[in-house]
Amino acid sequence: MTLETVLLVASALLAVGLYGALSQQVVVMVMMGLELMIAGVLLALGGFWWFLSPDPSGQVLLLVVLAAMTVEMATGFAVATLLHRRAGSDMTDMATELHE
Amino acid sequence: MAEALEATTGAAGVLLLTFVLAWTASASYAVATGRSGGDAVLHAPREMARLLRQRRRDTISADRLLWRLAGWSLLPVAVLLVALVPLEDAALLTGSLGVVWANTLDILVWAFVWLVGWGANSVVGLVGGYRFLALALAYELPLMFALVAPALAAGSLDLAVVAGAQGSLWYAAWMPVAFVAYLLGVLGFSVLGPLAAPAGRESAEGVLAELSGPDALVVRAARYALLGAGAAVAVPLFLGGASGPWLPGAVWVLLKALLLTAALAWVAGRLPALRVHRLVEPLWTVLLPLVVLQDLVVGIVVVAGR
Amino acid sequence: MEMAPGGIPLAEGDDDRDGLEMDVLVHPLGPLLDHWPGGLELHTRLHGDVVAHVEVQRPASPTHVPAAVAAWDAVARVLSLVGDDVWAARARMVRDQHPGPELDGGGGRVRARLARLARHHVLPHSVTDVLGRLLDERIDASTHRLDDAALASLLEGHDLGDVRLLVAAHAPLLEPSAAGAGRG
Amino acid sequence: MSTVSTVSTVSTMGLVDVAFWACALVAVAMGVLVFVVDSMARATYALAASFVATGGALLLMQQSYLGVVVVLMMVMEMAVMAVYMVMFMGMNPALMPMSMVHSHRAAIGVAVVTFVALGSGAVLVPWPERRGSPSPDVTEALGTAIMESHMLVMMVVGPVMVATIVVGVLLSSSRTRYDRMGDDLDQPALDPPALERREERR
Repeated sequence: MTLETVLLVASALLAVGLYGALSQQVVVMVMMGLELMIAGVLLALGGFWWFLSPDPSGQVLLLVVLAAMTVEMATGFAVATLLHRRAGSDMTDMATELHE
Repeated sequence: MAEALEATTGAAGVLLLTFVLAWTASASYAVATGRSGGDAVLHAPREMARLLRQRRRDTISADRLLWRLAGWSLLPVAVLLVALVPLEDAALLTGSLGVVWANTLDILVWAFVWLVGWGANSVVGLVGGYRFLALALAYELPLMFALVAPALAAGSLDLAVVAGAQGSLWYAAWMPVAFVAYLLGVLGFSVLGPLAAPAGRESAEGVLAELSGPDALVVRAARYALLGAGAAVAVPLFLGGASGPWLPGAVWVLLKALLLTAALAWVAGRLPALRVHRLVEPLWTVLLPLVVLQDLVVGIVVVAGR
Repeated sequence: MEMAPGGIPLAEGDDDRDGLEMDVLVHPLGPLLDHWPGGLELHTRLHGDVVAHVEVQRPASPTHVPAAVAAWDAVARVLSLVGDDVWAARARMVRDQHPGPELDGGGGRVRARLARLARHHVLPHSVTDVLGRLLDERIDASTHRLDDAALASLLEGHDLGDVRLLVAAHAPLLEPSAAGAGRG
Repeated sequence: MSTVSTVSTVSTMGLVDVAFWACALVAVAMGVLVFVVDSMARATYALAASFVATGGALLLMQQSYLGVVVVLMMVMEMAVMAVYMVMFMGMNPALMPMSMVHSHRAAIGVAVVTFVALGSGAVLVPWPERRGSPSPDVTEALGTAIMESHMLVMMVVGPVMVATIVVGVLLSSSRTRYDRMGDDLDQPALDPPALERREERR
């Protein structure tokens, strides 16, 4: 386990998440892609912290990323529910049409 | 080599303890629901024999992988919870974050109970799963804040340290709200007693409805094992851990765990199951603020005592 | 496209209170179910766990049970359904003693328990209400029958669990009368 | 579990390596499975497994508290997410497999390019040497940091979380307390709101 391998795994997670966020049609699946990306970021930050400068401030940053993740999810679900009520749709494409 | 042997005997001990706790819980629950003493004690082995011989029955288009996986994972969660409990001064799984691990394990129950309901592809199972999650959100937050109180008072998340920090005055005595909230959470994640609505009889046993044979056996056993495991974790958290006169510490831990298991299971068996919407509102609007207030009181006591 | 893999129709959406997809389910209740009047069948449409639409199908042949026995049986069933086994057993004991409207001690205690459960909202108000009237014989079970439409409108809009409790409580009023036996 | 994180890193390097690669493999494989499996329940729980493995990797880097919290939060979140999947998916893909993707190839292309760019960066950049060493109790150090030197961070995160709860409830609920308890909030709450009774009240 070195910084390079940790970062490699983190970028793999990020790439998979990016694929999902770009390709999925259902809002909840898009959010799963985003979640995977954030997991990648979390792992990379954890790696940087452990292998570069293991002081407490880095951990605080990780905690903030984790908090951002929950905010993203909660708001995302709320917006998805709202969209669903308004348009009866859960697809990102249809949400765009709604905008037009 | 000696280390490996010690770990093996430790693991065997934890398995045995989980088994005994589950049996105690089941017998006490059976007594509370009106069975006679001997009948109640034999209830568990009888059910075991019956369910082991029962033919497995499947539902149409069930997600068998997730369904079975979830059902068989509940019992290991209970075993891991018991493994966290420090017997004398160390547990099988020691660590500085015992309290957080206990919380994480009880969260795993969320995933498994929901999947047991969902996986069967049956209406009552799904309804049970929905009910469980609604109830879980409501009991989990008071439970989490209840876990904060002893950790705050002891200044540590290590269960052994929390147990050791209680002198003659157990945390259960001066943190009654946290203790009650914790026990309610235990009933919640073992889906028993007043919080049994997700497996309620009025919804044909909800998440348990379609289980049969050995699958039904492990899930039913896991409910009692989880109750026993939750009670066992309460011993270092609220009941002074190994402290007690005359007897060795480990015996005290076992004794307290068994007594609390029996008492909790008896109370759970006596109370009717409450409908979910009857529970959710008081849990959110009454119990949660009370537990936060309890944490505040504990915080003030800790700061004042410095 | 056939939307019924394995012969079970897929869940769909409906214009219901939550407006969500995939929570409309078709679910039969009965004819053989624990704590359920024998032979009664309900074909329900559920929104999540709320019963939105009920179609009733009844057994053809009436059974002749004395009103008081039927009422105490209903009490025992309701108590069993909420998991109150000790008191359910006591209610069954009262039933087996062929009770009349004048109560001995056992019946009185069960009724006190019912009142307590009602006060704490363990049981829906309508359930304890109808049980009380049946026990007092303020409803005559032989004339006050619930026909299919009345039963459906009674149950629709309630949670699946409450529906079980309501059916158990109204069971004495559901028996087909001799006149209606042929309807099916 | 937590014993792993206390294993000294020098003497058992091999074991930690094996554990790390196992976690890494599970995390990425489960992440891929999220978008491969037909069933939404399987997708959510694959994501949960991926997160548990990520948490495991964090545990191996001695960040026990964050590792545990990642596992705790994500399992909870995925259990709730499964309900959202049931609510929002038009049909049940568990029973009727179908593809719900758009611009599939482009997305794969972007993902591969991203992985190559980030991955080569990770391998090729000459990372500096480690400065300082972790405090003996990382969890305690983190707690002290939050409550002392970095208190401002927590003071911001707290209100943001509360705001999220309020926003989430406001956006997503169609019923308000006026629906439940009447215009003057003085009627007994209707839960679950019986359909006809609700209409009567309107």
